[in-house]
Amino acid sequence: MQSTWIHGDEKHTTAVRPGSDGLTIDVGGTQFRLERLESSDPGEVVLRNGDRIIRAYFAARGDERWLHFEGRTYHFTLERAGGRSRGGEASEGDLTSPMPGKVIEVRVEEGQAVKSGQSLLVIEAMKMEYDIAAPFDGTVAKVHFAAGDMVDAGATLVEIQVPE
Amino acid sequence: MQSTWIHGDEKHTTAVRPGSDGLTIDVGGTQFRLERLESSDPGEVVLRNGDRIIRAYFAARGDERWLHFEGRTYHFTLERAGGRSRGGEASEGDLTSPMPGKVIEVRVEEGQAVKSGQSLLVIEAMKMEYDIAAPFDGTVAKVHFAAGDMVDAGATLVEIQVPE
Amino acid sequence: MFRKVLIANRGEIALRVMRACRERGLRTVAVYSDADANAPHVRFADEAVRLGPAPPSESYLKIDAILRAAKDTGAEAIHPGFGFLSENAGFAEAVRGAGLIFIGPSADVVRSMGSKTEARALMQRAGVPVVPGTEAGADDQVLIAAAKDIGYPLMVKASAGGGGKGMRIVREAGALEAALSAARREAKAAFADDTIFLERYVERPRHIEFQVFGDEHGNIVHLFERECSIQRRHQKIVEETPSPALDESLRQKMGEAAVAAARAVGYTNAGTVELLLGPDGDFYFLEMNTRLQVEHPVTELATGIDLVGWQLRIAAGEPLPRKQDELRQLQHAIEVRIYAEDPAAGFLPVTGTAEYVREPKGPGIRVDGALESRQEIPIHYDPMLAKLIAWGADRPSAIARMKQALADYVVLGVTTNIEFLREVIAHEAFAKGETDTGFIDRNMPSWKPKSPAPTDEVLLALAAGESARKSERSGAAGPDDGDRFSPWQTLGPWRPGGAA
Amino acid sequence: MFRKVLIANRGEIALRVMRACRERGLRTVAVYSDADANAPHVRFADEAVRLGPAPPSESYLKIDAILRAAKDTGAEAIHPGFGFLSENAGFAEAVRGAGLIFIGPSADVVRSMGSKTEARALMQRAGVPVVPGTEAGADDQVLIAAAKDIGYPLMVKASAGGGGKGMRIVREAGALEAALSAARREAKAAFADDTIFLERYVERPRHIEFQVFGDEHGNIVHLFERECSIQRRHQKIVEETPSPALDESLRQKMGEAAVAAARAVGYTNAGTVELLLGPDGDFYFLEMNTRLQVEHPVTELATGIDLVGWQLRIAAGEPLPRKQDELRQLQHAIEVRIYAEDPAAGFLPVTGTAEYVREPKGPGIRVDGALESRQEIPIHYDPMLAKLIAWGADRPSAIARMKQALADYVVLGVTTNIEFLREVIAHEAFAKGETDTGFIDRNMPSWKPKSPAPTDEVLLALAAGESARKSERSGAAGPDDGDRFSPWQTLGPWRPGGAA
Repeated sequence: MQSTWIHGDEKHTTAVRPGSDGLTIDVGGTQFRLERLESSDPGEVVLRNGDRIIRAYFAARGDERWLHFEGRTYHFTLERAGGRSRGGEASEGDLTSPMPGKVIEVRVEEGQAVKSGQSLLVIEAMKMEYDIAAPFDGTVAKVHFAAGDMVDAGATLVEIQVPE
Repeated sequence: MQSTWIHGDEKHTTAVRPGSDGLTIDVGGTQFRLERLESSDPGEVVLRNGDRIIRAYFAARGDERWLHFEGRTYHFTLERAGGRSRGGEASEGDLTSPMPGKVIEVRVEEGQAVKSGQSLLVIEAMKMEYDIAAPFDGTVAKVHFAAGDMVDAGATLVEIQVPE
Repeated sequence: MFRKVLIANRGEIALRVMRACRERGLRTVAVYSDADANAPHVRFADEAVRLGPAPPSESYLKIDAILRAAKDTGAEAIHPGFGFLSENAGFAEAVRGAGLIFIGPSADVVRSMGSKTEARALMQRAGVPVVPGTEAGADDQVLIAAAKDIGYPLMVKASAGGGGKGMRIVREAGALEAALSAARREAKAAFADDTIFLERYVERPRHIEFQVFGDEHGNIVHLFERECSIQRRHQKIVEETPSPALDESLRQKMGEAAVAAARAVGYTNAGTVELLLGPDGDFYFLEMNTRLQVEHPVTELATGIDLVGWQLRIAAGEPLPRKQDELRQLQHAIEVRIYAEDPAAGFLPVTGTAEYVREPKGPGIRVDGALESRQEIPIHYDPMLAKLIAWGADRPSAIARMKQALADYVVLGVTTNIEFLREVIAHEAFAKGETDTGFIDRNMPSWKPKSPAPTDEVLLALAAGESARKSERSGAAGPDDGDRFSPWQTLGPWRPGGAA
Repeated sequence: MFRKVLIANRGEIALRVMRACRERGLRTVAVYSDADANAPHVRFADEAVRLGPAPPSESYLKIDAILRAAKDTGAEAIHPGFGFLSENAGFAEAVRGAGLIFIGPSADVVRSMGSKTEARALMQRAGVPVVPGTEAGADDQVLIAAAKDIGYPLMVKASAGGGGKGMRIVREAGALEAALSAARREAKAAFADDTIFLERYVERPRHIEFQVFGDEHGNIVHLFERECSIQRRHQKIVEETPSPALDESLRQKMGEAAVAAARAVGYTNAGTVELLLGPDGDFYFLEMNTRLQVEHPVTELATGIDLVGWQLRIAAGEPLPRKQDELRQLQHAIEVRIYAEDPAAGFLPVTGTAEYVREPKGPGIRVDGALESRQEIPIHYDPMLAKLIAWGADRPSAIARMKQALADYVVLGVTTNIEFLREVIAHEAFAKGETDTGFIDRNMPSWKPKSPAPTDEVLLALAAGESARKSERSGAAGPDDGDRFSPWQTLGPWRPGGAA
């Protein structure tokens, strides 16, 4: 079973060939012969590679995968045949709402030039106000909400044109 | 779904009728309308009966069922259609080995009358000697093992005739 | 003692209170909103009563519904936990009015301490030092004038506020007006009350609070301090005791002030006196929390005292189990708060589903949590997922255990502050005890998670996990899984069990 | 300090030692038999090496294989845990001979304390009181003669014995010969050595042991007592500290005797001096265990000291972290041992599969275990499944917590002593502290589990569990389980999650 994984802006390909007494996994051209250890914890992935024990924790949702190993959590997205993958990142130019909430104030208008870190709008959620700032310099191409609007997590709030 | 359960020497019958928003369970002729609460613990059984919360833990093996409720563990055996059920209790007259081990000494012979509590044979397991005593008065009908024999857990060691 | 207790709360604190009740053979009644119909605190209780829809205003804040639930189930006492109605004087009054026991102080105490300005005045009369500042209720012009005397930096605070809501630091006169309006707007939204006031802002202060306890026989003791200086957005995320900043004499002075504060209002049951400690050793009364504190476990582990157990006994009219000189700090304990939030994006709360959760365990580790695998994080409530507490014979061993426990804490599917907390605890400034409220801004500005490229071992585990998932979804069962019921039965080659 | 530790053991103690290593950043190496290929201690380690087939003689007792594993993995130190090779002088010698650090005392100390008779002689010279009795090695005629002087009741004990193996109580001369032959037979089977001896049997005695620690700089301290009097088949099942039988002066006398015993043999690292305490307050040296004790957690919780952590530091040559006057009993702790055994059938060990396991949790509760759902109990090893420890500010609160924790401890599919232990802890004689070694024979003779007829609620849960099982086996998935990987996905209506 071959899969391609998107991690940040890198891609990694793995191929698994299960055998009777273990499995062979190909990572970036290198082959590993591994043994699986049974666990009563369904999220636990334990592999033996020679003497070395690899213990990790795994979860999936849609095309997203999470893997916890040695205190760090890695997030991957499974690349679909078409190359398009559900639940992928928003394109660099869009500013999405990190949380559901209510727009209190819009501080920019379309066509306006903004500097990185400049406050674009204020969202209220869980009784706190959150300042949504521009992640980079650019020009406001579109503002999708007005003060008073409710926004969902992940909703695109503002589109910013990045100067070429 | 109707089931008959053997608990000790009693029998209990339950019938379950799942509904859209809960389930109806018949216990000994009484009908209960219950709601199931979802749990991330696959062995946990939580029911709401009005305000009352019933939280129990459930496991099964073959025809055996275990249920833990309010600090007590109950053991049931599912009665099969034929009435016969796998893994049922041994008949009162047989004395089975409670554990795998080695017979060290046989202290009775066939035909001999024994009193409740009298030592019948000695089994060694885990480097300890265990005295197998008669659970009731009777006559030794058959001795299945001799000193030096290995015995499995549940193997019938001695058959004792109970005086009618 | 009463025999049945209703817990007017949810999540980990509801579980914590229920455990204390069960140890004493007391029956427990849970209340819940529609968002919590299957929540851990509901499944853990002996009885459970629905309050209403998810929003707190329609469920956990509905006094009449809670009293009806108590009446219907025959509960004799109500524990408010923290948050929600725990510091609502009207609730304490209504509970007692209904002939039930309120596990907390009197309504009058809750009311007077609920207003920062009244509390401040009370403390001044009791001789407890307070931070220079203005009375509340003045309009902006008056405040702007007063600001000149107080001097900068100063803080704008909401009179009814708490947990940083409606708080603003102002460093020069120019920024004052904008801050006043923002603070009033937040205060109105949060508390339907836009009364604000000003007070001096102490640079590099520490937040030191003292746990106090009073009984109905006039006895009052303190159970030493908790340092809660490490905060983000004015909310605590790391708490510990003993505080690395206190020596014995300062500890005694502050403890006496805390007891004096409690005595001044005739305090009963559990409370916390929050003090601001300056680098010079001067300290000021901040506020008094008239309830159990989120961070109470560190005091339990450091002193060996079961604080919730004491709450129950005192509410039943018993005298304090110990005198001041019978209380000691025995060990060092640290707590961190696990939040569903994104520390790399201004600590914004996040929602979503925790697909998989695994709590750390072992000697010196305690987890107070109500988070389970496959659990959705409801947007309606505080995004705190759990509290992780580590303790040991001394501060270094508590820190070592906390580091490892945070590395072992697995929450997949939703962003948390676990990795951030690990770096806080591992920071040398933390090891040195340099834990004033500026810790995070100074030591971890614009923090981002290191996201190293996955190693071969990470990719091997990912591939193996994915292939197990595939065989699971194709429903392949392991050879001898025959007639056994097991949730893991369909995991294919992943048959568990310690022995072959 | 060394950087990689091999743990020459299995089960919960291997996990316990690995946790202590990980807190200090030390890498861990597990060893395992074929029966443990997937065991928790293997999955928890950084590296794991197979020793051989299931029987201990072919795996956990194979010194050469263990040393090879250490060499292959580059481990610098070996922790023996308890049982297996932990009190094998040859092993301690071989480890050091291979240039590795043995985390325990010197081989000479292990050897001399390993022989009850040599230990007894040593202690007599050191002025530590011993029980009147015979030397070992005498033949039956000599023993029968000596029995007259010692008087009845007396005990027949195996020279190489321990844990009650080869022990017999004889109450009158007539029964002596039979007891001698049985004891020799058991001793030979257990230790390939049928040397036995006699000693006076103290009526209603208490088993009081003191935890001692020595470093390589000549310092020796004790960490107070553990009372382990409640035993079945001469094996401990309940341990606690402080002992309800000791007052300060007796505690000090016994502590000094324990330190004298350790000093007499130049003891290093962790050890335990077992003493027999009579109702009259007289006490006698029983034996010294030259290793970590199964019940070490109660001392950790009562004193706040991490005993395994101290073992590692002392093995690395560090001095004892604390002096005697810096050690105190801070809290009360009780441990019970959970066994796969049938208390209603002479506490016979049972084997089988633990289909479902759920450990209790909460404040004041610690579980040291390696038992998981779907785990087979291997017949080859000690049938102890886990240790449950409860602690609190005083004995009554520790007891209350233990009662509740035992009620919450779920092990389905295999018979355990959990219900029996619950009745022990709940017994009024236990509450009164009347815990001599006769406790069980006197208070719970021929105990049988109450097996009440199932209530309606039990049958409702049974029926609901069965119907969930059926829908699980028919593979019905919950509506919105669509694309989510989850072990619970096939549980049909049983979708988890705190929020709807």
